Amino acid sequence: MINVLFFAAIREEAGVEQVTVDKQDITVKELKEYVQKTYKLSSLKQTMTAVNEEFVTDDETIGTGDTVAFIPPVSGG
Amino acid sequence: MINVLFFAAIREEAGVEQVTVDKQDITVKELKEYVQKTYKLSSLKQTMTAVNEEFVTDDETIGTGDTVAFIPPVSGG
Amino acid sequence: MNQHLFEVVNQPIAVDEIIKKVSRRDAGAITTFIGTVREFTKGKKTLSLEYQAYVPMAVKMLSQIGDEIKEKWPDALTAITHRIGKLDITEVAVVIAVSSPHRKTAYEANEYAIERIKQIVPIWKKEFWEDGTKWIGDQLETKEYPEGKPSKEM
Amino acid sequence: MNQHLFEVVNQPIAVDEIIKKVSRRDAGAITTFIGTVREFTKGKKTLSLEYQAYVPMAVKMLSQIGDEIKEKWPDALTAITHRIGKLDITEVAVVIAVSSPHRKTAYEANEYAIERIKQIVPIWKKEFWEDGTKWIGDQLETKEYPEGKPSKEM
Repeated sequence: MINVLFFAAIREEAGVEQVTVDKQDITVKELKEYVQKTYKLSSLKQTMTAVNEEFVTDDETIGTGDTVAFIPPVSGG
Repeated sequence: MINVLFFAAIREEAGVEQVTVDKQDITVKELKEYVQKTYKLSSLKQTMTAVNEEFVTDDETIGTGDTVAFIPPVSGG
Repeated sequence: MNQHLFEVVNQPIAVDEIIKKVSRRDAGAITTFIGTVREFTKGKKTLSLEYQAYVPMAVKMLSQIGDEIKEKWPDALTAITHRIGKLDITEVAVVIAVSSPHRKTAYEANEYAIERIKQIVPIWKKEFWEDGTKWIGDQLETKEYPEGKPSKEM
Repeated sequence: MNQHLFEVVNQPIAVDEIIKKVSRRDAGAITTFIGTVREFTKGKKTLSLEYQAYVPMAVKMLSQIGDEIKEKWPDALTAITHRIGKLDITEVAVVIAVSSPHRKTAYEANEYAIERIKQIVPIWKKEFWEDGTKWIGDQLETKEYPEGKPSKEM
């Protein structure tokens, strides 16, 4: 089980803040593809990813129990 | 009559904040020499001069009624 | 202590409180950056803003920025508070305070902090205009991308 | 208006008040510089400070710095208050606040202001140590001398 968090425009597109995906040992890239298809998101290309609050690359493998956040380009400050 | 103002270390050396000098149409350089001798000041070389609150050079001529301030290197901020 | 120096809050920020956090006997200079909600951006009128954050990670990243500053300018002390939620024009969105013995460091470290916030801290703003709304993406005013994560997308 | 933006006072400075003076709807960035009394300077312990000013000229020069900033950065708005009299360690001696639509200007103009204060504003500080006192002269941290009066003595 992977805990997935959405923010900003992606959250509005997905219509939910958080989902649980029944997968494990997949890469960020694979999860992105799965989530994009499942929630009909326009694109996750510009989107960075954090696993357990740390930025990771698309090659990172996600384990069960991990929290994955998709981070669109930030605009704080 | 020229109104002369002293500040900081010069004020302490002179022992007064302000004096009236009975001169006119003299240059800043001449006034400096006069004041230095009269009040036994160690040096006015590092000292800038303002006439009526405007910085001037040592060549500036001072008229009667002018207010002259000797401005040692500043240390505000 | 870091928890206290770096915060994400949903209430108005008292600038004085942030300044107090970095005030100390061996600092002669304190700089602050106060980011406020501006009415016009590129000619377009903003009615209000909403900030959203991935709060625990945002606090962590603010704290990381503090660590980066400590490494680059060992005698600087930094505090950052970012507000989230709905904000009106002129309201304060972020306050960065940096103290140091000498002023040069206080300016440089402060500017470094705001640049890094706009790169790595998961906070987003949504603009509300008369004719719509939008979540804003990358608003970096600089073109170059300093080293450090994240690497390319921004 | 300039009278209000540039002041020399003999009471504690409320930083918030200075920030308010430059806060406006078209400014997204406000920077402040807060100069405080530092305990140690070059290893020597300061007990307290006294600032003295040629008040009317100091206000005029602060206002001139505001004009210089306006010329260099037309969309910046500056307010400066300098305190005089006896100050204890950590007390605030000067506050510079600059607002502008974009942050780069707010940082640059603010730093310009403190550099110019240390060049042209007739204010002096006297340090009180355990073993004596001294009126301090030129304390410019930079070596170069930007153009403008005064020319050579500092």
